[in-house]
Amino acid sequence: MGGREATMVLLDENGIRCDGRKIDETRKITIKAGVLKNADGSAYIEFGDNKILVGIFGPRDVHPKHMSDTDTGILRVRYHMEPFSVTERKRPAPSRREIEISKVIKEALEPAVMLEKFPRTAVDVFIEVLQADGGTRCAALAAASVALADAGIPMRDMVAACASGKVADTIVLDVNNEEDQAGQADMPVGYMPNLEKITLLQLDGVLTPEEYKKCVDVGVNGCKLVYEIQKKALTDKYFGNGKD
Amino acid sequence: MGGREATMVLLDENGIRCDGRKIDETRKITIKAGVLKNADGSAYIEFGDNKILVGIFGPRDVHPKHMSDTDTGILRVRYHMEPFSVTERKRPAPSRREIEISKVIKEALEPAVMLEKFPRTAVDVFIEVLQADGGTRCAALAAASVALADAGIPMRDMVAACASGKVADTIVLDVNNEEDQAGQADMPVGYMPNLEKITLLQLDGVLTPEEYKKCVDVGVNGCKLVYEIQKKALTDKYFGNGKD
Amino acid sequence: MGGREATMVLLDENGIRCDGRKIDETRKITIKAGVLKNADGSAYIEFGDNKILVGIFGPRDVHPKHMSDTDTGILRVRYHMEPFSVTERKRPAPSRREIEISKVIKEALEPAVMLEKFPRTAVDVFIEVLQADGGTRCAALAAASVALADAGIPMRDMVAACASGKVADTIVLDVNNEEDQAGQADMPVGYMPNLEKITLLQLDGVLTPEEYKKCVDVGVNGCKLVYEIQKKALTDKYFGNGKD
Amino acid sequence: MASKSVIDELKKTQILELLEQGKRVDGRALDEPRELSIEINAIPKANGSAKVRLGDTEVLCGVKIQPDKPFPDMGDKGIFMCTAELLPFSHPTVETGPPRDDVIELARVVDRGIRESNMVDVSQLVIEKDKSVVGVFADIVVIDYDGNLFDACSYAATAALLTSTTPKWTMVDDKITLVDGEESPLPTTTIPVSITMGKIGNYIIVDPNGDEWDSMDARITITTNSDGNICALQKGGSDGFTQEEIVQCGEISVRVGAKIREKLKEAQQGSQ
Amino acid sequence: MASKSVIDELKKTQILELLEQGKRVDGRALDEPRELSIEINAIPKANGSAKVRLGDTEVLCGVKIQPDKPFPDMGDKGIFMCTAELLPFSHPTVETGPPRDDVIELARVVDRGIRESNMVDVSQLVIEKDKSVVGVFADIVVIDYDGNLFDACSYAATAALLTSTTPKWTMVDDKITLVDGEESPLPTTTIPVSITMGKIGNYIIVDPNGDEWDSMDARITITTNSDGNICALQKGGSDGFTQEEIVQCGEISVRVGAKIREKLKEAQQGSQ
Amino acid sequence: MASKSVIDELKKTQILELLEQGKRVDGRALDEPRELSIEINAIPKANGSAKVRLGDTEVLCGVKIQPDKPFPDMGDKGIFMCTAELLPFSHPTVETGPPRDDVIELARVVDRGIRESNMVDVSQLVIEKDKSVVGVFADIVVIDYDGNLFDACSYAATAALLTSTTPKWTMVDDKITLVDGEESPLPTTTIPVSITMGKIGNYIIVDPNGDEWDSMDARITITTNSDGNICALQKGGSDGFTQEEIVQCGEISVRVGAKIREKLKEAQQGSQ
Repeated sequence: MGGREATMVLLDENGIRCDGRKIDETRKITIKAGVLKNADGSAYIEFGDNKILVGIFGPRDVHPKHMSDTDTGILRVRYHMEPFSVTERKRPAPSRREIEISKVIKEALEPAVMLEKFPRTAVDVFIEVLQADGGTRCAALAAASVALADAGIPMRDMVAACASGKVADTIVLDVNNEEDQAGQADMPVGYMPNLEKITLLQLDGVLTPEEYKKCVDVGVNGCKLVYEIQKKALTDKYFGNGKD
Repeated sequence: MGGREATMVLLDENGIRCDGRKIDETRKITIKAGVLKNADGSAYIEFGDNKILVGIFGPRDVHPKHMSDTDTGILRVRYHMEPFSVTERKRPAPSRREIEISKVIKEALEPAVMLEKFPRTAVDVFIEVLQADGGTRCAALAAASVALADAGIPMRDMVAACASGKVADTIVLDVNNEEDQAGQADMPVGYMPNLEKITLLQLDGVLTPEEYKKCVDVGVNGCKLVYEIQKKALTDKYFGNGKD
Repeated sequence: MGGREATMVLLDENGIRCDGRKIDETRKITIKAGVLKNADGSAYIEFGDNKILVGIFGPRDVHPKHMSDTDTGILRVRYHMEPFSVTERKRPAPSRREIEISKVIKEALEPAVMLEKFPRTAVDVFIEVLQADGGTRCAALAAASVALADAGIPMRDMVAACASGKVADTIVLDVNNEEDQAGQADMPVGYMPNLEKITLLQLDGVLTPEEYKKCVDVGVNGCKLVYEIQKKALTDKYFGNGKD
Repeated sequence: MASKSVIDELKKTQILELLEQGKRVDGRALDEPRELSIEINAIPKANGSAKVRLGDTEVLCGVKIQPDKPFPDMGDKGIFMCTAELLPFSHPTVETGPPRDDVIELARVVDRGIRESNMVDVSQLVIEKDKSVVGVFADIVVIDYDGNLFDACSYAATAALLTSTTPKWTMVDDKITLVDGEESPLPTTTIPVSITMGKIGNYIIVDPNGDEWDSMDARITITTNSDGNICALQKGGSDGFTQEEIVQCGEISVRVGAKIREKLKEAQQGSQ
Repeated sequence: MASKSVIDELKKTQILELLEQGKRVDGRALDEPRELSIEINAIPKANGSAKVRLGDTEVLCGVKIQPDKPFPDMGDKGIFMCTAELLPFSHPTVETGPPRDDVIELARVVDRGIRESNMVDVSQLVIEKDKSVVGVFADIVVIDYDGNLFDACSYAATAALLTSTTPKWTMVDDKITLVDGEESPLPTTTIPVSITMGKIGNYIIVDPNGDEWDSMDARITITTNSDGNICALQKGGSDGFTQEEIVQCGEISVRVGAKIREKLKEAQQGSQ
Repeated sequence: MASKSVIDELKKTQILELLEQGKRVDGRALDEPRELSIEINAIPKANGSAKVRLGDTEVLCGVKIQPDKPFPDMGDKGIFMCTAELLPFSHPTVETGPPRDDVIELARVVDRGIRESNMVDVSQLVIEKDKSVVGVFADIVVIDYDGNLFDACSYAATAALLTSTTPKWTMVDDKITLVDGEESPLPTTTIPVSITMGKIGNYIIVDPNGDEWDSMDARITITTNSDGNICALQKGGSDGFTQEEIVQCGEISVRVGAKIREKLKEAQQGSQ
């Protein structure tokens, strides 16, 4: 059904990528905080063609009780894709991929959340991918941080996120879907700019040790760009200009 | 495999239907109360070629406890078809159709049962379709009412049930399997004759507003016929003529 | 994919079987006790080409509590095959066959274990078939007995196990995989030599009443041979020669 | 959606008292649905999509159209299927895991309303008879819950289907092959509109909001087609209706449904 | 079926005391099964069916026969499968949901008793070798429980199979096609009969009823074929048998099985 | 693997105090993995197998190679899949039932490390394009747990694949047919090696054992290929790494990975 474009130029002689970006440029990113009525906190992100909604409930009681921790709060994360979010319709049951990404995002958020402030309770982070376009986990993580802040959950820092990667033998920022399919490496990075800690890091694809170092650096710099957009989303909501 | 009879006459020039019935006539219905040994109450119905067994347990304790209600009893209904009850062998796992019908029958019975008389407990209604022939939900509902009465559950009224429908541009009573497949509309009706309340109503197929009104009326009248047979089943058991 | 050898001679004119054994001879059997570090008791058996590991935990608490018995301990057995243990890769989910064998082995072990000595608790027997070669349930049962003894669970006797069967119209001991496929009957036997009780017995295939009697007798005698190897495994571990 | 609490009881008392004065909690007339807004093409990568707000209830439907195998003995018809799911952030009581019976009923009622109207012309969705057909999957997710999911989901699916485009496939060398650039609107024949009514005491109200939903004794969902005929119905809830109420509800569904249908047509035209 | 209670213990004591006097609670001889009644064709729309009462245990088996794909490497054989389920009204302790291990064992023992006897001649159930075969599905449901489901289910399945008719299918243009009006009896080769015996103390009793079932130390089910040979066996329960008891049980199963087989033959002939 | 208890806290304190003196609980250097032993062909009936001990962690991988259908749009490639399961006797806390998220992560990280290195040359595993390909299934079971399953499982799978032989199949009359006696080594292109590092306080340690695993703040698994390049990475755990630490971990994985790769080569050669 269809078939991949065989002759796509991923990077032209002027250093311009297949979607017109420069190598150190992210796709267009917009984040909006407080978009849901029933959730305790929420955020909506458009990251390129990714469209992702995050809703937060909590801190709230844990059922069954023995799943709670008397010393600390717990974070529960569900990353889930809608059936219509991908090219081939996805079956509704959670896939192993979704279960793994849920865990990776949970562990990326935990260093940022002051879980010790709400023992015996849970904070639920529900991530719904409405439309996917490569790099969903980074977009989801960035939105989840904003949603947690919107819910008033005490945090040490926000986790920003952006992928770097290798395309046409070049290290680039924010790999899109075409680049991910046809490219050489994809490295999602989650980063807390104030605490200077990488809390999410994965890699698929081959990098030399030098490229690896560069790739981490490019990713971290991308996170810093995303961080500004995250902060703006919260500012817009709480001290906002009233525009919608 | 096989194929539907293309040239079946659903209604002939004398107003006689494909199985010989008149338009306001039900199929042959027999109900017997108290047919199971271990259940607290039971009933067996033959409604045309439908053969359905219903067994009741309760009021009894609810496990886990938090599923019970301190103010009222709860009704739990399971509608289930045997693998051999339909033309193509049915897989044993409950289908979404069976789950929906279970809920619809539960809500059709609830107005009749004095649930407030047995708080914290549950009454279980187990419906097993041994042979299906169109209109199983009405037959099941009628039998379930008799089985509840047989179990001594306090009731405001019995729920009678019968479908009406549209076949060959005519509103008829008690649509059979062939009429359901080839006909124009099917409307299952559940009705409490003493309380004059419709507690089950569904419709598949297209009706004009006038036909709709007529169809409801025909269905309610059918329910009144079925009600007499339900009462007879209980009379036969409790004040019976001793014949089996 | 392949196909069965049509012309295999199961028993030659000298009474020698397809794998060189005599009719009353078992395959090579070695058992080693105490092979796992984390389990409370364990055993490894090679029974022909069967390779099976058994690990024991317990007596230990039961969750949820209502599954425990205030009067006696309970035995829980899981028989499970690895995906790579059989010719065609097995899917990981437990099959109905594995669930039945788990139950049969549990009931074969129960008469040997002094469950009344540890009320409210459970002993878990985890059986893992690493490589299967016909007769896995007997090999598993023999290994499980040794593992229970290794775990220090108080026992009345050990259960020995060996299959008998009918091959080329002859009753033979310890049916192997080829004989099971092409043979006429397979009768797994579990037996406690000291208490003289048969605790596992199954039969697939046709036997005359006389053959049946003989088959039970051959199986029981095989169990007595296996029993010696089981005892040796425990002696080797606890009073052993230090060789591995 | 929730078990009855003391607050629920108080709410119900208040709702009933207002109804006795001919009023509803949010000021609507008894037969007046909440404001409906429809955003077409919310998910551009899907073959069709619509985000619908009905008061504070918000749902999203995405339509995927792709080759599929026909059902046995249905080799001359494409496949239409509609699902519904409550996203876990749509209400604090929603649980992840297998759908409860109320969500299964929701999905089946929405599916049936569209299916029984014959809205999607599945006879036009055959690639090769008996071998390969086109499948149309309308998957609905509930984003925010404030009562009456039946209608919100139904409108979202209908709007998404009305504005869907279907690719063209043919068989080339026994292989399903996409014909590039030959998209066409999904073939539809009518616009089904469901109207859900609640019964509280002896009052029938259209489009119950969340508080009204929790206070209802019974409910009924009636779907009408573009001809003003009734094509599907589902009664629910733990009480019954009189025969007169049932007839009355039928009339309401035709009348109010016609207004909603105009909004759906507007949305369809706005998207072209 | 249940964990032991004080009442269970008292029942067991009473049963044992009676056995010591050579008696059973319901007056039967130790090797005497309960009354067996067989109603053929209880489900006329199935290809075969039988309702069986064994004392107060009641089960129903319906047989469906339909085209299916052969198992890999078994392209020259039809499919036979037997399932068993306890309907939730058959006993207060039955739970809905996935089958427990005792129900799985029940189904597999009944299936194996029939399968190992080669009762159903699957070699005659091929439509086109390697492509399409006939599947025979004997699904058993337990309606009322009073002990010994193994035999009641086995008799119901056997009776249903003995009286089943199979349609004829052929391949026309690579499509499985029903040949109208060419039904024939399901091809069978023998009549397997299972006899289940319980061990209480040192006594072996045939066909334990519900109270006896709860009091048994161990049980054994032995299936014989029409030649009087033994074709399947399953020991169960938390105690063992002596070798002599095992031999004795074999003899009982041949002798009592022959009587049951006559009843099955009667039922078969009565249905023709 | 376990929730934190008082004993866990004491253990962590002790481990940290030792690390401050440059020592580990079992005397290893910080960048020193535990002793690795590899037993090739532990399951002779499989197409390849290896039992691996890494300290007291013991795992077993069996490889099955058999015909399969290709994935859609991947008709020119064979299938490679790797699974992992914790056997219930490997640790008292392991539960039977569906795998928890940590086991799913384990299996996916091991699979990805091998897959992203392109170790198995799936382009050589085609029987007939678009119709039938060869599937390679590396199933790993954990026998005894003492920390760092990522590396133990990865080494077991790699060793089993390196020593696997694949049968040859061809299509004869549209049927997949085994060509007898034509086995060949599984085509591989590189030897991926994963190195898992834990972070405790500010210390990075290679191959954490069970006690260290329970005390870690975060972990990272980096896989390198035979060229010394990095081909897969997974960060885990409830804390973060500095950028410098990430770079340092990359260097360690290349350096220590090279040593492990030599051991895998030895095992491969020893098996020939």
